[in-house]
Amino acid sequence: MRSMSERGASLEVVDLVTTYGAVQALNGVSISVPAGSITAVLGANGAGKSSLLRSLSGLVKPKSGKVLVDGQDVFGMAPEDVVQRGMSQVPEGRGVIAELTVDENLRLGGLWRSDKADRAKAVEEAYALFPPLDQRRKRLAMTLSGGERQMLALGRALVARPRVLLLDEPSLGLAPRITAQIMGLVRRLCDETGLTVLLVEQNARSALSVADHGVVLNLGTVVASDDPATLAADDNLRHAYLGF
Amino acid sequence: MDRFLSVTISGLSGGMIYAAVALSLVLIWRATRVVNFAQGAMAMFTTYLAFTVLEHGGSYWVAFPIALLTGLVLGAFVERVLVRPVENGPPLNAVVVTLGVFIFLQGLAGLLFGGRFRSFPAPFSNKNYNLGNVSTVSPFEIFIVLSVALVAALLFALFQYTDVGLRMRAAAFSGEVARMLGVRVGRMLTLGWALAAVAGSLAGILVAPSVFLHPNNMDGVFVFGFTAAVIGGLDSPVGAIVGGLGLGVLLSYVASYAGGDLQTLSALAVLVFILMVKPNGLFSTTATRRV
Amino acid sequence: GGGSGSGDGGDKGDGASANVPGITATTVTIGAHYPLTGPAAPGYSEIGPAAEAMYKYINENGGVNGRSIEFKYKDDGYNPANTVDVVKQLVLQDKVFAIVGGLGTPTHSKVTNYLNNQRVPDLFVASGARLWDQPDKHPYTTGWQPDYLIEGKILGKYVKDNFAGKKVGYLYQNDDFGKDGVEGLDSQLDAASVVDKQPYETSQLSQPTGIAPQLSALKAKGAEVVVTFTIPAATAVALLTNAKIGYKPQMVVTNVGSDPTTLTGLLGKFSKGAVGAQLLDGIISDSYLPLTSDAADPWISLFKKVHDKYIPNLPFDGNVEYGMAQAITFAQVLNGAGKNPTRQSLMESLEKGGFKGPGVTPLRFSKDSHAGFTGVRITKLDGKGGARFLQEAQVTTDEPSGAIENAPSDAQGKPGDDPFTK
Amino acid sequence: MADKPVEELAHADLADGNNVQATTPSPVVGPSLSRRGPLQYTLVRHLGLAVLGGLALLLLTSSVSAYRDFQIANVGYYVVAVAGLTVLTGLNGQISLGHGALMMVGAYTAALLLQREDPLPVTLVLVLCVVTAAAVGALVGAAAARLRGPYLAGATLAFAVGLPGLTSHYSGRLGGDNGLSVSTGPPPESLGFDFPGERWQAWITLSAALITLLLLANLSTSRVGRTFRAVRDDEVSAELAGIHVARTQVLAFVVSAACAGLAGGLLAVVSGQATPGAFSVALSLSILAGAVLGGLGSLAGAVYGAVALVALPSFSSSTSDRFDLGTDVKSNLPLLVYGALLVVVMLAAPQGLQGGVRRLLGLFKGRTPSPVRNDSGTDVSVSTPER
Amino acid sequence: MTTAAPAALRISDLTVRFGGLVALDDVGLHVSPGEVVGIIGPNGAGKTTLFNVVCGFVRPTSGRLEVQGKEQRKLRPHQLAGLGIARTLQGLGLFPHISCLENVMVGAHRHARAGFASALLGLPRSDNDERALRERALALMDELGVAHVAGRLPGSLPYPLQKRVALARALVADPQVLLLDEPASGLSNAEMDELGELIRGLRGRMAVMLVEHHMDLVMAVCDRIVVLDFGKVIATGTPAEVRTDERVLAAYLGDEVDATDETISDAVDV
Ligand SMILES: Nc1ncnc2c1ncn2[C@@H]1O[C@H](COP(=O)(O)OP(=O)(O)OP(=O)(O)O)[C@@H](O)[C@H]1O
Ligand SMILES: Nc1ncnc2c1ncn2[C@@H]1O[C@H](COP(=O)(O)OP(=O)(O)OP(=O)(O)O)[C@@H](O)[C@H]1O
Ligand SMILES: [Mg+2]
Ligand SMILES: [Mg+2]
Repeated sequence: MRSMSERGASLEVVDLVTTYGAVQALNGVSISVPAGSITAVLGANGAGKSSLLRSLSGLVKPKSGKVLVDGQDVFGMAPEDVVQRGMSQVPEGRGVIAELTVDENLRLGGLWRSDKADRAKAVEEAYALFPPLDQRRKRLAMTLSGGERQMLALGRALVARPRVLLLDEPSLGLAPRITAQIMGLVRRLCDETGLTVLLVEQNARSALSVADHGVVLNLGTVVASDDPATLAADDNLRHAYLGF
Repeated sequence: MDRFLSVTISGLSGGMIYAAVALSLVLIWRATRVVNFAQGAMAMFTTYLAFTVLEHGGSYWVAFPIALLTGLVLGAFVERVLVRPVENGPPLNAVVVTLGVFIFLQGLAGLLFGGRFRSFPAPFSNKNYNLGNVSTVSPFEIFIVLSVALVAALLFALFQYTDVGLRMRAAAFSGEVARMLGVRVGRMLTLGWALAAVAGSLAGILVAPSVFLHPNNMDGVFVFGFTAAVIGGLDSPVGAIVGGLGLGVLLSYVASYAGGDLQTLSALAVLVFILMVKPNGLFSTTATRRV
Repeated sequence: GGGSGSGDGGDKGDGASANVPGITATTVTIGAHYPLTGPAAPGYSEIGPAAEAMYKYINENGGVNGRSIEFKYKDDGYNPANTVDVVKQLVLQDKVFAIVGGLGTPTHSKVTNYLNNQRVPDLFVASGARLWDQPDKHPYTTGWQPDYLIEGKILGKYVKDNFAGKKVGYLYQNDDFGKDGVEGLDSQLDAASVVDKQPYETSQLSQPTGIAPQLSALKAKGAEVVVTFTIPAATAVALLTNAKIGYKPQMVVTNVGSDPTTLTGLLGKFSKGAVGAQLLDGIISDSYLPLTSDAADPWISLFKKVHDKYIPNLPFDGNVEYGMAQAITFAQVLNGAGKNPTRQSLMESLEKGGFKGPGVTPLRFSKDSHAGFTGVRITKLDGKGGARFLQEAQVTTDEPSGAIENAPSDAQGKPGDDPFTK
Repeated sequence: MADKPVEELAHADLADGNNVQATTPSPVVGPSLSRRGPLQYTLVRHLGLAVLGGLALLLLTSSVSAYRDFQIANVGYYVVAVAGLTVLTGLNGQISLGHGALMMVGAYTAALLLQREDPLPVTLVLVLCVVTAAAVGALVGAAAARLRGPYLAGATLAFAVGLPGLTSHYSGRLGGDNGLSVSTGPPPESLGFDFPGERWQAWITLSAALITLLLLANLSTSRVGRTFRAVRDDEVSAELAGIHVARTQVLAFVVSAACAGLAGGLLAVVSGQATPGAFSVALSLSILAGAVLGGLGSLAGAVYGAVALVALPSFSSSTSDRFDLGTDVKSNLPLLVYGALLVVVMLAAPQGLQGGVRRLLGLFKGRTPSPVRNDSGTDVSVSTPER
Repeated sequence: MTTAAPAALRISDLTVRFGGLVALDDVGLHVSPGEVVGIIGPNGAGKTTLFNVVCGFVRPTSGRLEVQGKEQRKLRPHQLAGLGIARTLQGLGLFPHISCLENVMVGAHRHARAGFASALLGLPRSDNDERALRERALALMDELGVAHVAGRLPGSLPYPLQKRVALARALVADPQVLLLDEPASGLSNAEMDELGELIRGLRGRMAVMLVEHHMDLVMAVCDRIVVLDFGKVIATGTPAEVRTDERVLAAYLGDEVDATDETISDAVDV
């Protein structure tokens, strides 16, 4: 699906601290995601998962720490610059631009890239991936169903041809079959193109099923970091943080 | 019949001015979701700058681009320095800031250029051509129509067909999502204001020969320009043109056949009527999903 | 520095000047309100500075009875609510001796009751409405300029006498100014000769279409003489519209809207080449003051001197002349109020009358009349920004039926008649 | 909890989301549950405050000069107008650029009634101002309920521009551009022979302002106020909760218009006139500016805003009076300073003056902007985009 | 389908078109009092649209809607509360700028008695009313375990708590029919279990219509399930019946149902 020249990049997070006023959302988080692999970030509600992704992508200014994409520090960069370093985010809860059409939303994803021909190609690939979108190209995104919007958000992130993809609860509101497909797709992209993925999921089970590595957050701190099977087998962890 | 024709024609050429103001408001609305109450005052101010050039012996064709250029700079400046800090606050804060700018610019213009009426030249003759014994349009009016139509067409194309236009709209609708997609939202907002101010300046320099130049010369034009924009649908440049022309003709008919005192009331009546039928203006997209 | 009087209305009887608001041993403080900003400001905003300049000149010549005149004028933006505010501020806070030259009918009519209740002299309201001449009801209020009815009558008679048999149309502002003027015109002209009367709104002037509909209508009706009660901007718009639609009637324009300097300024750069001051050629108008273009007139040269000294940045036009001429009349009235003027003695001085100043028609203040000038003199504009008088000054009364008579020829005074205008 | 009512006044009517209380976790239970005795009644608390305020104002008005009293009288009717608008815009989320025209309705009502041979008592006249303006407000509100954001702004602006046109169309009755003069007679004799008229006027407008604030405070702490806020925040959810959105919006408009009508009547009484020139678009815009400057949605803010509307222009003109400047500069400097002040206040105090006061009060509470998830799932602080 | 008591909600022959798109195609279903009915189907199948028709947000192109046996022709959303219907939205739909307690109190407004006049005058009648609403709201919030956040703004709360507040706002009206649109999205498995408990507790008290993509939850709490695909009802039946329906598996479930039984170690090898 993508040329091999655009290899995935490794993501390195060191001691990241993020606060909202008095609320400490991230308390020195360190995570390392090797290029071409999937790391699942798990944790209860309010653990700081979304805050982690938002801090990485620049939507929230982190207080201190380091964020390295392929060794390049993107800490504290504006989101528009982070995107250009090859790291894209699918925000929690869809984040499509309701007043634009499906097609415009998708095209936006690739606008920052200079390769026009490939941009168009990437949009068509997204349509191929999500047929419901293909049938609704000219419709305003606000008329889409919840699941269709989620597809649009995902498709749009892929149009950017990111090297690192930050997924915040991609299965939110998706039918089980689509969820399975998407997980499969993410896995395939990693395997085939070397995409690097940081995957936040409520649904720990399905996240761990595709991930190469798992990290558990609680109150803004990493409380566990291991391979999926070990995490899933840890009863304490499961009861305390993963809820299954 | 003569009279009807000439009333219609003068309504259309006046309407073109409203269209230009409406266009500038539509642009700012599309670009930043702010209604710029300072638009008229900004146009007035740049027209004064053009006037100063003329005073110092400059030619109209030097003054004209200078007005548009300073409009560009002024628009960018106001957005960057004054509106930017309140853009993320409650929406009405930006409105009050633009009100402040509006009052400030009127004061500044009075202070720098004096309060009195100034005449402002038209670049072409304003004597009507005669068709038989019907007096029709003047070369200057043709110039008005052409220049506003050109600017409108360019801006429409910019928004609808170019990447920059798409970026600008994305930035306006949802700044945060747009940034996440690599759009330099700040720049887009500034660009939107700058372009809008150019359209506004165009209106200012085109209307000045008819209403003279003074610190309040755009007040009335602004109000009807805003009305036109709302009638057309604030999101639609085409709507701005149609709204402007329609309003111009209407006002001309009312002044001619019913009396000038009914002009504002009839504008109100038409506005209310149209909004009752189409609450988001004539050219709005109606497909909205609420849940 | 203001007055030292404590209570308001503390000017009963002939008490010492120390107790009179606005009066000190060396100064007399007076006030006024004008639109200095806002849509009504152009032109009118020059009057205050011009009057102030003349007061400064008078003060330099020793003032009036040894006191210098301090003139505080404030901006009301032509908003009557603001007028009430600034006038109260002048009376209560600045403790002015009198209000002199407050401008505007809608504005000033809202403070006359207050000023009369407070017994504050309210002289020379800058408006040609007929409201100010009611000595019974408003003993402290007076007009100054001729009212629009009188002007309409004299213009109407001129048209009737000189354009007999021609079709006449009116263009007038849809308010008291225009309507009073029309009443005056109608009292003189045969109804049959008047083919159309077109009112316009001032709000139209700020729209691109302007008053073209009205002029198209007059043209369609075939009016050969168009008499206008228009403000200068409307006159200019009318002239330009006529040029645009190829309409060439004889224009007869009220004094308010015919100041050549203002009009030349408005028409000057209007359009490349073609138009400009020459559009003014042949316009009939009227005036009660000397013509600003008449450099030989001693008053005009005095005004010009004062203008060049104090307010060189303002154009030397009818508004400036208006403010200066009013200032001179006030100085004369104050002079007549004695060494220790009181509000009462000021009004008495006024009602004694007999003032001769720049005016070319007589100022006829008396116990029964607070009207001021009661006549005008017909003028004709040339195409070079100048004008000349056509015939003798005429006076008439407020009654539509009142006869129009020639004014006495000695109505005008000379600079230097008063010590302070040397 | 003795200081509770005072805090309530400071936070006026618990107006808006971003107030300190709402973000602080503690006081779960509203005031009246925890209170015993007479203070548990809203009316008692608010009335008590109004009486205290009235006494303070009595002292104030009696100790200043006549001109200051006149300015205070002006503040009084501005308070009424701004408070009414803040209910509409702050609590209910509808913008109006047409309140100047609604004030005009009140002013002309007052003028026409007071012009009659045997005029009605002023109080009754003011009540009738409220009634007529409310009726007009119902009409405008019914149209407005269909409109949102800038469309509403445009329509109400056209209303503000259009309505004064009526006066020249019916110039016989309404006096055209010159409008109508109003005379309200001297203060009652019982106050003494030389009781300043300005102080009497201040008393009239301040009483009206206190009553207005009292009623609006009652309203906004009640279920009706909550309904207003719910509609402002999310129309769809409000409908689902059984709220008739359009009717609520009309109601808010009527309440607000009634205030505007009262303010207009008071203006007519204070400045002795009803004139189209006094009710220009500029008035509508400055009332809105007052509401935003003070802090939208807060009644205390309405008071600050009204004071600012009187004080800022007066301040800027007296400042520029102090210098000996050229004519053009002298006439225009106040305008320039006023415009600049509007911008500066907005930049310095985005939550309005009331927000500034709150911030001072809550300095140690560490108030943070509260994130709010909107429909598209992105976080926005404080404002939801206009729809 | 001929029962003595009328269905809490009955929909027949319902069709909704948006331009060329058929969102609902001749749909018929009913919910009996006290019954929990699940509506499932792929994304875009028309589930939310179905709710929107019931709530009066969308006018059907054709079809019939009955509430408690009475046909509703021109239903407007604000009438729902009066008809005893409450709904949660697919998003959250909380009022962002008022406290959680007030959010819930808004839901209880149908129980209020005092009118505009007593509110304006601040009469004790209005105070009493407020107190009653507040007590009612707090009681329910307590029941749902959110009483401790009553004074906070919704936006400052974790998502699941916000969802509960939204649910409390719907429940506080004491509805006879409750429409839940994806109440479990964004919840962890444990929280989902709690939600399941809660919904089960509602069974018998009111009719519930549940749109959800989390099959464990749907299977666990529903008496009956209706499956939509491309706007058509493709299956109805008990959870057990639906779970094994060929068409449902193909259109919607994929192999998710099996996956619920898989252990993680199995899944990792996929
Ligand atoms: N903009 C904000 N301002 C203040 N506090 C915030 C903000 N965003 C998040 N928080 C708080 O920070 C903490 C972490 O929130 P975050 O959204 O990162 O959690 P999460 O793990 O993504 O939870 P969820 O599963 O609900 O998405 C929570 O306590 C939350 O209330
Ligand atoms: N107002 C509208 N205009 C146009 N199309 C619409 C509108 N509302 C819904 N649709 C379309 O109707 C279809 C059904 O939408 P609906 O929201 O009911 O789906 P859903 O079953 O709730 O899906 P999801 O599980 O993804 O939330 C979708 O394809 C959607 O795009
Ligand atoms: Mg999250
Ligand atoms: Mg849905």
